[in-house]
Amino acid sequence: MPDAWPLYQVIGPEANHPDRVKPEIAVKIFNDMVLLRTFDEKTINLQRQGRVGTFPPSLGQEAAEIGSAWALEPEDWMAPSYRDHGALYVHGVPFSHVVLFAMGKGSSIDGVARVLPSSIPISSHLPHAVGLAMAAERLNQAHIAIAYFGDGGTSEGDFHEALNFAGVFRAPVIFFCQNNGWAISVPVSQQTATPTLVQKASAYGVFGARVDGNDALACYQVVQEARARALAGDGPTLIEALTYRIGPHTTADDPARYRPLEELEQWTGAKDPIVRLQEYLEGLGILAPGEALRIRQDATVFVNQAVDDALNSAPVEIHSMFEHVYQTIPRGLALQREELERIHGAMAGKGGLHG
Amino acid sequence: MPDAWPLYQVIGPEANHPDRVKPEIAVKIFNDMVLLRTFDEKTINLQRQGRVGTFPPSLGQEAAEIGSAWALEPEDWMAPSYRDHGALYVHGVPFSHVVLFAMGKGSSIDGVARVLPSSIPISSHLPHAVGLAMAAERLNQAHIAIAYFGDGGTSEGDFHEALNFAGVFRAPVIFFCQNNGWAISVPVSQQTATPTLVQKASAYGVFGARVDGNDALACYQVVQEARARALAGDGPTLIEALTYRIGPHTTADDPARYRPLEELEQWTGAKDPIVRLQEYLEGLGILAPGEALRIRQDATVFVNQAVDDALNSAPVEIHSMFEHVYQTIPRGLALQREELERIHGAMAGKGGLHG
Amino acid sequence: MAEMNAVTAINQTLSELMAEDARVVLLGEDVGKNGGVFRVTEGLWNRFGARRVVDTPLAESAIVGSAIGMAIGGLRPIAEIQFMGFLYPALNQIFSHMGRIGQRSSGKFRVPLVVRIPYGGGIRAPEQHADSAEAMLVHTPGIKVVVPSTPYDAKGLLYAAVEDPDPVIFLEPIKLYRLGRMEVPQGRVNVPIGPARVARSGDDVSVITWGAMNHLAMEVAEDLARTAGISVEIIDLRTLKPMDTETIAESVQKTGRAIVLHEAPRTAGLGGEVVASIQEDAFWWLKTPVRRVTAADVPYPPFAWEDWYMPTKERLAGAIREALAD
Amino acid sequence: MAEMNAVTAINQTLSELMAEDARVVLLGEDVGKNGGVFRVTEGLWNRFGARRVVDTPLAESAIVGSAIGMAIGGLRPIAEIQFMGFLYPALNQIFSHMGRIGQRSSGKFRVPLVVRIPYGGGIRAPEQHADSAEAMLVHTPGIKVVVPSTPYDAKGLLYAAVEDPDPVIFLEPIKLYRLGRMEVPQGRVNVPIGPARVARSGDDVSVITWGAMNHLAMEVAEDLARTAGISVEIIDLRTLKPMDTETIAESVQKTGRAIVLHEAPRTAGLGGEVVASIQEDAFWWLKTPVRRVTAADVPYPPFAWEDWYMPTKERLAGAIREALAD
Ligand SMILES: Cc1ncc(C[n+]2csc(CCOP(=O)(O)OP(=O)(O)O)c2C)c(N)n1
Ligand SMILES: Cc1ncc(C[n+]2csc(CCOP(=O)(O)OP(=O)(O)O)c2C)c(N)n1
Ligand SMILES: [Mg+2]
Ligand SMILES: [Mg+2]
Repeated sequence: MPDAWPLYQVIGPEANHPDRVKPEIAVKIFNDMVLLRTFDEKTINLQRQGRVGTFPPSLGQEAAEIGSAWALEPEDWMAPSYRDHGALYVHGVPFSHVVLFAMGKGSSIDGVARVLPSSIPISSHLPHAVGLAMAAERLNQAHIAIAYFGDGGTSEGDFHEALNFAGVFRAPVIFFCQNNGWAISVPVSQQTATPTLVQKASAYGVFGARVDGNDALACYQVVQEARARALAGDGPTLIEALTYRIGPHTTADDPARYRPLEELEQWTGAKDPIVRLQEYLEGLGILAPGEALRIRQDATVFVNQAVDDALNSAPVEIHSMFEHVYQTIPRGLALQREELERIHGAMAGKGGLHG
Repeated sequence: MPDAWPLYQVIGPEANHPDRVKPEIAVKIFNDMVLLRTFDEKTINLQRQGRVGTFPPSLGQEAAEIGSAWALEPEDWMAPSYRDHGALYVHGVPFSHVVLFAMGKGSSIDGVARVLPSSIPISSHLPHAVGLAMAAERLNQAHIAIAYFGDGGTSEGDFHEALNFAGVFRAPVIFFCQNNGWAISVPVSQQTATPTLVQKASAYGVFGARVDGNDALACYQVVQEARARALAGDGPTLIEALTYRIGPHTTADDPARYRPLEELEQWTGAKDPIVRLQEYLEGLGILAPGEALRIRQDATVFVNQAVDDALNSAPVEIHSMFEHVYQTIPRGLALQREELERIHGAMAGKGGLHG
Repeated sequence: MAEMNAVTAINQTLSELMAEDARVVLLGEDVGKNGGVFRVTEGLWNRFGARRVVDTPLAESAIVGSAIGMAIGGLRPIAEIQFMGFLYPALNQIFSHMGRIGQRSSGKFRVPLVVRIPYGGGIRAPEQHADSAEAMLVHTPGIKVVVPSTPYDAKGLLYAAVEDPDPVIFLEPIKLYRLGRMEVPQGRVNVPIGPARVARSGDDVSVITWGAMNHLAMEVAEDLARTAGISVEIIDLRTLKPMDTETIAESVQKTGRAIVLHEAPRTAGLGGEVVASIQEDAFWWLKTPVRRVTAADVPYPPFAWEDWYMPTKERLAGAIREALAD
Repeated sequence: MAEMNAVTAINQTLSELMAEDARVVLLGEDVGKNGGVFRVTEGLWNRFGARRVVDTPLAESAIVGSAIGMAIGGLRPIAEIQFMGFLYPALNQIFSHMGRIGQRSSGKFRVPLVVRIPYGGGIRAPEQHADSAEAMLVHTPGIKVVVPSTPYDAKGLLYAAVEDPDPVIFLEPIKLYRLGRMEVPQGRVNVPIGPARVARSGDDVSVITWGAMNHLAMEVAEDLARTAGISVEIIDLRTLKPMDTETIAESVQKTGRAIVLHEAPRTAGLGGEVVASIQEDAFWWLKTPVRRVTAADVPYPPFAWEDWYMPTKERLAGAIREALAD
């Protein structure tokens, strides 16, 4: 029943929802999408130079990442996966932290943002979002939780258990699924036998929405609406954002092995989310001529700075490997730390093994 | 959308499917339902007398158990849960084995039937059924696999993963869910936010059917149709059989703690599956007057014999605890066996600890 | 002070904790209206309502996973897994998240979550209702694991677990639920996470154990004292992680002989860890090899076999006599 | 005979096994068209088609669970779990079913299933891609666990695993995938499940290890032989379950000194089991306590720390010198 799940669109000739995004927000969304693209390209290069480890870019998914996250309030909880540094950035995590993470130097979260450490095991963070939402609701806090994940993530048991819990407890949670067409080498058509992912919502009695994931304003609005529903006590929403992963799965991946070039070509150019938003905002006069170019230039400066911050960060030290495992380090663990410092301390003093 | 999932019925004023069950099969189904009821009542008594351990009766679910299993062919694979001794019996496992199982003396499967050991962790056997079906299909064998589970089982991740796999691989498998209203003390209304369980089929692109689980002939036919679809290459079916657990969850459970008596009363009497089938078959003249009584009397004799076979079985011995863990016992394990036999052998010789 | 069994002690503790702190919530299968399949949460649903004593759908990964979220979000969740054999679907949450979020968030988030799990065998339960899977939990960095073997310790350790800023797995030996009553005071009881308990002092041999096996050890020790004049010291670990290796070492340095007793299968069970710790801390005092008395390396069998599968008095007494023969 | 690394050896073996026996099927995430994220299944999808080299949805429990069904149903499935850290969602299948069906069906059903799992650290992988969770697998009755540390053993053990009537977990040390080439013959190679390999003979001290740590041990042994005249014997266990305690005992009875080396966290790691087995079989020969050189008891850290987390040459050499000082 494809008609039961129309594609929510704001930008483009087939738009079926009015644009309700304030112009200044729209420009900020555009700005952050450019930042994200710039950051991804920069970081891919860093990886090629061997300065950071494996990195999963979100090339092509900027609208879904940035548009969705702009609809959140600072108190909202975010449970991201490894590819969501765009959403992280909007929600308060500086790009430098993402670089640190790619350098193997620690967590991608910072000291203020309500962002869980990016989840590596697929969909295992969805139950966390449900619990965060249930806690907020029980503590009478007017905020929600949102989980980010991909098309492949819908196959895991945790997806199912989390959505079912959310439905039963009417938790104020949003499940934001970016259907980017692929789970590494597996196309979504082999991931599930259903024509859409959003229709899975009806297995849980939760609200479902399918959005054009390359339409940043639609992503913004659809999350905003889901958020309002959640806060009104009307329960969770599963959002399927239809987008496309233009780049490799990670810098360690070679999509040429499995993906037809024609498919890729369909999603670049006019369908590129940044191109689409730029043309739209310029058409409305919200972006003046030349402004986009300036935004791009500023983005490069900004991203370079963030990257430099990370690259220039102090080397890690032995003791911090032990530091936060428990609030108070148990005796046996402290002995292990001392032993390591005794044996490897000299090296650590010289700047660590990975200076 | 309740209309999308009408209740398949053969028996009763609202029947929406013609009766296509051969009279002699219908009588056998009735016979086995009576056997199952008799067996459950007998075994509950055995448990009260301390002669067997915890036992999960299927009182009230006889139509779903027996009707469904009669639609199978001997080569079909069955992956049952703990409450499915009715289906097991029909598929070739003698009741004496079920008693042995309740006595803690071993597996409930026998030497010929294509029945997996009853699964204890909820829904964990659903993937097995998928794999059995995929194997049959790959080996060009014209049989299917069926998994039995309950309403509570639909909440587990394995339910989801199995149905999604089955959908993707169009595996010839049937998921037979007995919605008996309760998962121990949790009513199905708290198990999931959907009005039906069958609608979850649409999350997997698999066929869904909702059947009156107290209508044995409907259960028979709906499984027969699902089986034909599976063998025709049209993929899996999720069947929700709407029934009711009249008894306790197990002999260790006290439903009075959580279940309104009125609800129970609604499902006994005229709605009792055995009463319904008996009236129906008598109405059609398929069961002659007095035949049902004779069937009941024979059932008691038969069940008593099966129970006696089990109660009179030889005591277990130490070595059989080690016997089938591996096809060939590894050296270290053989040493453990020898040590136990050395220390406890005398007792074992006298008939074991549980003579 | 009232005499009570472990079920009552845990129930009372939960009730006190919930009354004191509105952030404490219980969740799990059948913990609410039904009061838990072992009646451990009896009466709490009535007293505190369905929003604080939450009957969940049948999904262990979501139980633990959502409880992790709740803990980070400001609640003090106490999740129940109905039997240890049904923890397995939740292990991804435990291994991938529960003990890692502290480290992975650079200490920004802690997970003050307690997971209660009835465990262990010897009660003629149906198959797969009697597993002892503590070893893998103890192997998991970032979490703590406790197992009381008396009603008093159950109360004290549960207080400590709920107050702990880090995730604690609270194992409840099913066999001890209603076996033995003792005086347990009202209100907070102090049994810190960490220290082992010398359950019985002795000079000839140390038996290191936990959970239900503690009672087996006590019986054997009494027998051997009476019949053979053997003096057995029993260390009830109580906390399995972090393990009190100091108390173990002290005891073995005194007795020179040690036996580890547990009801999980032998190979790669927690017994090996105890042996290794004795090796490291008391090697020079050892007069005889450390022995292990454990379950067999087979799946927990149907219950007709369970008295052979589980350690028996005969086997423990035999191991003690052998140790003393060296 | 061609020289090859472990990836090629495993790939070649899979190819041969599939060509020989039509019942052999592969399944897992990205094993098909993509040839696996480590290229271990490269070319097999092209050669044997999508019905025998099956790209599955992203669901580990269903991968292992359906493979159990396939094995019972007459196929010879080889399932791949992409990284050991992603085995956890499938542990319920492994603990509850894989090793129990033989016993639970009174031997009627066996589960000839191989689960291949790349594992271990030291390769600057993203978080949670470097776990070593072998201990809990070894603790599980009814299964076997092997871990080759050479391309030759990889081939031989994979043949043995696929031919075994019982379920085998086949661990592939990621770090060794492309580290070192050796001659591996075409066709069947005989490395039975069970016997350990004396990777290096020596007289002064025994190092018992497996997987990638074997190479660390070899380097340290060469260093110490050259620089200090210390003669180290190295036992590469190869099969972790059932463990070849006889070879371990023989070695330790000869050297009187033993060190267990593994890359999993120390507490309740498999090292304890090895220590306990030495305790039981070679106590009277021990001149010094058995030592463990392992990872720290913290979650596998982000890779900037991994060289400290993992055992280092310095730590192993230090432990050997300490042992010899006694
Ligand atoms: C439980 C688990 N299994 C396997 C993996 C390995 N893996 C990492 S990403 C990925 C594909 C994910 O695809 P999708 O959910 O569509 O997200 P995307 O990468 O496209 O953003 C896989 C299989 C993992 N991280 N976790
Ligand atoms: C994984 C797992 N969790 C918990 C249990 C304990 N348990 C046994 S039966 C049951 C309820 C099952 O309800 P349902 O699926 O509706 O089947 P029914 O018992 O009604 O036939 C529970 C929670 C279990 N066996 N397995
Ligand atoms: Mg994707
Ligand atoms: Mg039910």
